[in-house]
Amino acid sequence: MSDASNVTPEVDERIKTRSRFREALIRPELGGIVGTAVVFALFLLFAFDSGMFSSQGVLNWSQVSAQFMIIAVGACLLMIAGEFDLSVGSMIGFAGMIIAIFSVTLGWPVWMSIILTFALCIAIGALNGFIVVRTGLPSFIVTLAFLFILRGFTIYLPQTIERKTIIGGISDAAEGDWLAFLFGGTLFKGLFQWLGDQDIIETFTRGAREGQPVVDGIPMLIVWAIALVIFGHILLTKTKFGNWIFASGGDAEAARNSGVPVNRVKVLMFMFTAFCATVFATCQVMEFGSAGADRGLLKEFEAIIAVVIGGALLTGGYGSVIGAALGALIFGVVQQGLFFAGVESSLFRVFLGVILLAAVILNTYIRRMITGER
Amino acid sequence: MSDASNVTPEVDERIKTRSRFREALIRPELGGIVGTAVVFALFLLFAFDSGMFSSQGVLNWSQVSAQFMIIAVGACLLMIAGEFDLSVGSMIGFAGMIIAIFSVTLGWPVWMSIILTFALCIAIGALNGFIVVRTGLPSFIVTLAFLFILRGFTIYLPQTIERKTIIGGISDAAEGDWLAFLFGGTLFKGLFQWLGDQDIIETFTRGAREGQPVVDGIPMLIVWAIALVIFGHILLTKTKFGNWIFASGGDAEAARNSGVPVNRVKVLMFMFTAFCATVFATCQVMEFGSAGADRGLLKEFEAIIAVVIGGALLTGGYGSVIGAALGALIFGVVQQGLFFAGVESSLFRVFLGVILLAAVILNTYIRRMITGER
Amino acid sequence: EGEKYVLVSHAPDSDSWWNTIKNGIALAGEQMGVEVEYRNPPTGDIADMARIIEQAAASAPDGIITTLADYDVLQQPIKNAIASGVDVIIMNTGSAEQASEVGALMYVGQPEYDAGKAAGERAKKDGVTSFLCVNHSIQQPTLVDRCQGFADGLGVELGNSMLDSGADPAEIKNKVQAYLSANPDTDAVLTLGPVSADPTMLALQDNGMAGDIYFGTFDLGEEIVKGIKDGVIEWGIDQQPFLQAYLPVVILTNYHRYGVLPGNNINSGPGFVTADGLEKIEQFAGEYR
Amino acid sequence: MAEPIIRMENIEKHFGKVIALAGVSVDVLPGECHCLLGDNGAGKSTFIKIMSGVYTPTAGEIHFDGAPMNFDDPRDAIDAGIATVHQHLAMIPLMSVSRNFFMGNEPLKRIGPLKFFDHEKANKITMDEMRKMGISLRGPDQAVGTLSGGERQTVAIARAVYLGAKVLILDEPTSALGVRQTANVLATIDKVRKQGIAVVFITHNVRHAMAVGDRFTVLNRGQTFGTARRGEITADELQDMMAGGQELVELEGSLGGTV
Amino acid sequence: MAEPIIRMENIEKHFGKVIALAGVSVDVLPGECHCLLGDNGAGKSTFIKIMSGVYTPTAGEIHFDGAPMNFDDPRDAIDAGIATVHQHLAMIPLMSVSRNFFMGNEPLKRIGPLKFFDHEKANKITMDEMRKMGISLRGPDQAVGTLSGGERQTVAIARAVYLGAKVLILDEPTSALGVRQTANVLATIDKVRKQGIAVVFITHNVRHAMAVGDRFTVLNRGQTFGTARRGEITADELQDMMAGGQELVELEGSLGGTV
Ligand SMILES: Nc1ncnc2c1ncn2[C@@H]1O[C@H](COP(=O)(O)OP(=O)(O)OP(=O)(O)O)[C@@H](O)[C@H]1O
Ligand SMILES: Nc1ncnc2c1ncn2[C@@H]1O[C@H](COP(=O)(O)OP(=O)(O)OP(=O)(O)O)[C@@H](O)[C@H]1O
Ligand SMILES: [Mg+2]
Ligand SMILES: [Mg+2]
Repeated sequence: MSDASNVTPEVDERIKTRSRFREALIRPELGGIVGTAVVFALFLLFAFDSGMFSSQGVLNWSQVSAQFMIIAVGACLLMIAGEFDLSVGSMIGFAGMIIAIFSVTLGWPVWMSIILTFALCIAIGALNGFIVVRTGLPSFIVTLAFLFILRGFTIYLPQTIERKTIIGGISDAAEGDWLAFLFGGTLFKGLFQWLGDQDIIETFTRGAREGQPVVDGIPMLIVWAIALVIFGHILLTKTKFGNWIFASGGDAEAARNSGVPVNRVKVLMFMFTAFCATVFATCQVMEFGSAGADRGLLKEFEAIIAVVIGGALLTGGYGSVIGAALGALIFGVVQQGLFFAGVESSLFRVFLGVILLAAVILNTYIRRMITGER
Repeated sequence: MSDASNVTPEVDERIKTRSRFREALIRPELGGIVGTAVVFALFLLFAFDSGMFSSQGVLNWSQVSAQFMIIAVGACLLMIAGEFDLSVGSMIGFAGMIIAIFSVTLGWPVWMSIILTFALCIAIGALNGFIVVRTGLPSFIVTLAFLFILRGFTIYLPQTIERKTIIGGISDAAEGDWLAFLFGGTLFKGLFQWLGDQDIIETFTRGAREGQPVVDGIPMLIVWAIALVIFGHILLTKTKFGNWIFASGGDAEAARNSGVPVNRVKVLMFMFTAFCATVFATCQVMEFGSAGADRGLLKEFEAIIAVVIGGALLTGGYGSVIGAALGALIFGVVQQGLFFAGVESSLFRVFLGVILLAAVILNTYIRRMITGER
Repeated sequence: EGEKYVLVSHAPDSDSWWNTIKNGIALAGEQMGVEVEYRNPPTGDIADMARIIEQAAASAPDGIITTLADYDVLQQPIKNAIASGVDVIIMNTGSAEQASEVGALMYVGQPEYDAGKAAGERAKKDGVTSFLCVNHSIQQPTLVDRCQGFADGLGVELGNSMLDSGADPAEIKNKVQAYLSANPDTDAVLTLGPVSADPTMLALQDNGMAGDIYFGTFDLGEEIVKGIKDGVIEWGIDQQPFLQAYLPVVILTNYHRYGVLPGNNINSGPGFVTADGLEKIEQFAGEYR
Repeated sequence: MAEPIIRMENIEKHFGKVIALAGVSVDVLPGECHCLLGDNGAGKSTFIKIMSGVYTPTAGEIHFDGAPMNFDDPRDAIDAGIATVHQHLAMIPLMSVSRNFFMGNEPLKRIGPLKFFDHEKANKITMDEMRKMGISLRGPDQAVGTLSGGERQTVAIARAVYLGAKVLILDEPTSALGVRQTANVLATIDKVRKQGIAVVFITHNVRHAMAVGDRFTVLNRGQTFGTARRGEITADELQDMMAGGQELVELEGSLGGTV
Repeated sequence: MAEPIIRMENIEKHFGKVIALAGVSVDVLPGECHCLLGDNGAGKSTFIKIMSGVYTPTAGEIHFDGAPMNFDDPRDAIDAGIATVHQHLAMIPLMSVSRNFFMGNEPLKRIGPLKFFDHEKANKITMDEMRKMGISLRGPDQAVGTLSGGERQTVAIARAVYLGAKVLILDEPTSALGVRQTANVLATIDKVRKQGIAVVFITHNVRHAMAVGDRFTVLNRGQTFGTARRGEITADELQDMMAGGQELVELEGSLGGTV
């Protein structure tokens, strides 16, 4: 190949130079990073003394963001694999209700209820995926059907079995259960008590809990969120399977021809999304002690929004888990921050829409740069 | 080209025969036609004596179906043009609220309020479309943003202006208004009175309206639905613009290269969808006399479901207005029919999901036949 | 024997409070030997509810029991139903005047605005001057009425005191916390049902205000009853949904069988449930209470 | 010599950081087949997309029929009489052949004050034209997606020819075609040219170019090596120019000079 | 003569109502370049897709290395040592070149009990292999979407070659390529063949086939006209067979026999 050397120098003659700096900028997370910076800057400016950045305030928006993160990780990987799942919200309601029915109505041990619920929900996720890959239908439609079906059962089941649509009393049942702690517990209580004693973090000044630290530990919810983000990020960028996820979403046919087991990848991602939704539901049920038929409404959109703000491409094949996590963080901070800043609460939706729009336009611009302005 | 004749006979040697009957079957509406037949058969069987097929019962599901049809026509044309609009539901709430604010709060004449609302909503539709065609973002995201923005304003505006989320008293304001009649009136009152007098249709047996027919005419809602379906069908199948709609949705790039003004087509379809949503809202407001912030929730999905049941392809370029109208009819009949049949109302969603899934699988099968099993 | 009654509500089907209503009509149906059905618009869209009333009328039941969540929207369908020979009782939302205006037999329920106002007046007596109203379904006019009534009862502007919290418990909890830490001088919290009350209670427990801040709520539920017992919640306004569902069925049945009808409307609420005498309530909260 | 129907002067086109065309001048005469040759990425497709109004040039002038022209939209070019068959087909698989055939140029019939798409006429013409090209359809409403690649290519060419253009641009029409289909396309070019229509024909295949070309322009890395008339240049010279002016001695040697 | 590495016997494939292959037998020897020729829609792509496990045949048998084989999935074929470059590229535009290069065959490195994608190794190999093919990338993480068609084609071929197949299948690799790129691909085929790898090469261009082919199989309408060895057949005969056995006298005449 002696002409190889001839080609090399000429290739660049037709390419205008592009600065190193600009090169460094173009990564899928960029939109998320910029967004996060802007959002924090704004709230530091306008809501600094509202308590938003006290230890309690931080915990507050961290928890909301962590919730979004848990479902965003699943939605992100699924979206990169070229599909999406509108049944996430209904799945959250359904999973919570099933745990409640198993543990309260049927009186099974909580750990068993949780494990069975995970098995059931992941199986439903697999069914979703199976229908999508076998019929070739768009996942929008298939999962829309499951949005209705699961929500229907979430209302119907407790109504027929228990004559109510909120089942409470799970806290009592979960008392001392090892698996329940994994979802509803709080870590590092000692450390936080010590921090409170040392006046490093605030303590209650009145009421029953006077002297205790305002923030008494890290809720497992946040631990799950961080663990899932790390897991998702490593899976996506550092493993063979991650490459398959990109490939399946980028061009399923091409991936299949190159030996990527596309159907398996997609079904697994649907299962993972269901897993994330179930984690969300279990944390919620364990924290609040009750399951309601209205849980999880609109969560599917919120997950998709977080993922898209985080730079993923709705059509698949492109995105990043870190980006999605930042999207979730932005989402959570904005939502809570508006309350801290005292903005009329019904305007929250308007802000959400505007931020979404701004974020995707920014992301598109970045992506065009990466793929060469096509 | 003397070899033309040589080619002709041979082409078919590799094609297995396909019956005339099967040929006749493969049209986009087929799923809708089969579905409608099945649905009516089932309800005639199981709910015949429930009053579902009395004049009042027929009017009931006709009105519900007509509502779905109005938004389905818009969603159908837009979907065929390759986009979709998740802000339809919020647009319905928004449009109604704006009419109420103009006519009740500001006291403007109703006809003026209606016209201005139409102008405003169509402009928002155009903005939606403009953002989509200019940024190349998926319409899912752009219209999702507007779903939140419009719903936010629908709650915020009356809340700040009138301190409630529902504005009534429009009926009084609309009394005698010519344009209000076009949306909230009833046609053929004389005919129906005569039919009632002849005992062909039921009449009220007591109260202030004793002797009057239970169904006193055709509501303008139904007239609008039929008119829009006919308009949409002719536009799509019989005009040059219809060909452009198909082309824009089938492959925007190819269409553009062939001289189809794709951007214009798409923006116009967004405007038409907004128009349909506003018709829906105006009919509703004029019939019921009040606008509420909860109006139109989830209607975007219902429109999309009707269109998809009616055989359109979610990815654009394929579908039929008649199919969408049949989808809306199925939807309306099933929804109301389940009530007539006395099915537990929380199971409605389960049915809806199952029907949706069954319908799309049937439609996919049909479409594969049309496009040669690819 | 075997009369058929339909109850139409305005609640989205995930609203858990309406459960008691379902149980109420079911029990009454069983006891009276009549057929009862519960129907509601899936998303809580009141325009859809109008269609359901029309549908119910078309299916020719003996009576319809319905709420008057939006008078403008619902009056015509109700009038038509009555004209076609169906007897109607208004329950829950609406008022006695509106009920007689549409031609209903009677009204059983608790006028929302008045209930809110009564609560506000009570809170004012207890020294409350500012409050937070946690609205978990801001689209529903009846919920706004409660907040508005409370504000008027207190004699303050509603303004930003009404929080559009959404129905997700974690969001409600965190939004309440955010609001309270941004507005630390808030005296009282008002929640509008179990959906918002349960997470709000947790929020207060978490930020140490439980038992310290004045906390009232509408409607009962398991957790609410527990909260009243624990002293976290001052009072719950019990409008006794069971009666709103049970009584109309019984009244209609007896009316149709024997032609008897009470001469007056029935106010099922507002009754303030406090820490005294909670036993029965505890047992049946969420089911019949 | 006739006046050129299109004269493109010093056309430049930049895509973001990529300079696709760096000043190319070409003119096209009526009734000639003008071959555009060049390496991958030389800018051929970009050049003809400017001609057909898909892109606006970054710099440069276009003269059409003597007058300066500025196509903002493919529609403008089509209206002016420039029909293009793009490299990546301009066919819509889910639409019927006849709808595709008339896409953007629908025949109309009046009914009262309104104008409707004249399906009958469209169907008839489509069937006729396709038959002339040697393709027999199951029916005019057969979806394009059911045709083979070669058949689709033929529909696209038949459409461009039928729509009565003054200039017909074909971007690598033969690259995916079999021998017989290629012969068919070349014969069509020949026929069209004889009707006085100017044809711009892009190909990588020197033999195809030599078979029908009257003039040959070679592009290289966004610039032109100039235009040669038929007979002024041999196939081998053309081959060398297309490869970027380097002599492929080494490769040719090992492969027996048959590329 | 060596044992065939692949023997396909009486392969049939039906798609719904279309009979794409009606019983085709072909064998491929190690170290040979076996050219598969034929008209559009003759069934070439379908045939090699069966070879590479994309489709399962409706009827017929496949023997690989002497043993009967049944590929259910492209993975099986790849694992057995069959690398394929499909007609419609198997590249994913949004992914980087190096991710594409190793798609489905990712190099792994162990960290503790876990295995991770070895990006460093992947990047290094990709850069090296691409350099060998005469393409210099901006970096291994450049997205494939930013490459020209010819460059992408080259990546696909380099990948197939690198992955150390026993059989390399190329479906019309040269159709969209310029002269120089074509020469490059043909030279690569030549080189690969000499390493003892069997190459199946599909093309419409007789000259390309004659340049590297050892044996030639012509498909026509889902059937085979048989296989000829190099030297047993002339380019013209091949040309006629590819056109479906009809002599294109008429066309040839008007175009000067240059197709
Ligand atoms: N929309 C675009 N954005 C960015 N770069 C582009 C775009 N279109 C073309 N290019 C670049 O411009 C150059 C010329 O492309 P063009 O398609 O005109 O080449 P070509 O001569 O038609 O090649 P081929 O023979 O492969 O079709 C290439 O480097 C290509 O990558
Ligand atoms: N998935 C499919 N479904 C239906 N028909 C198909 C499918 N794939 C191929 N065909 C048909 O099978 C026949 C053979 O197609 P194939 O792609 O194998 O031809 P080819 O020889 O590769 O042609 P070309 O030279 O144009 O690439 C064609 O008639 C084609 O339309
Ligand atoms: Mg090109
Ligand atoms: Mg092929």
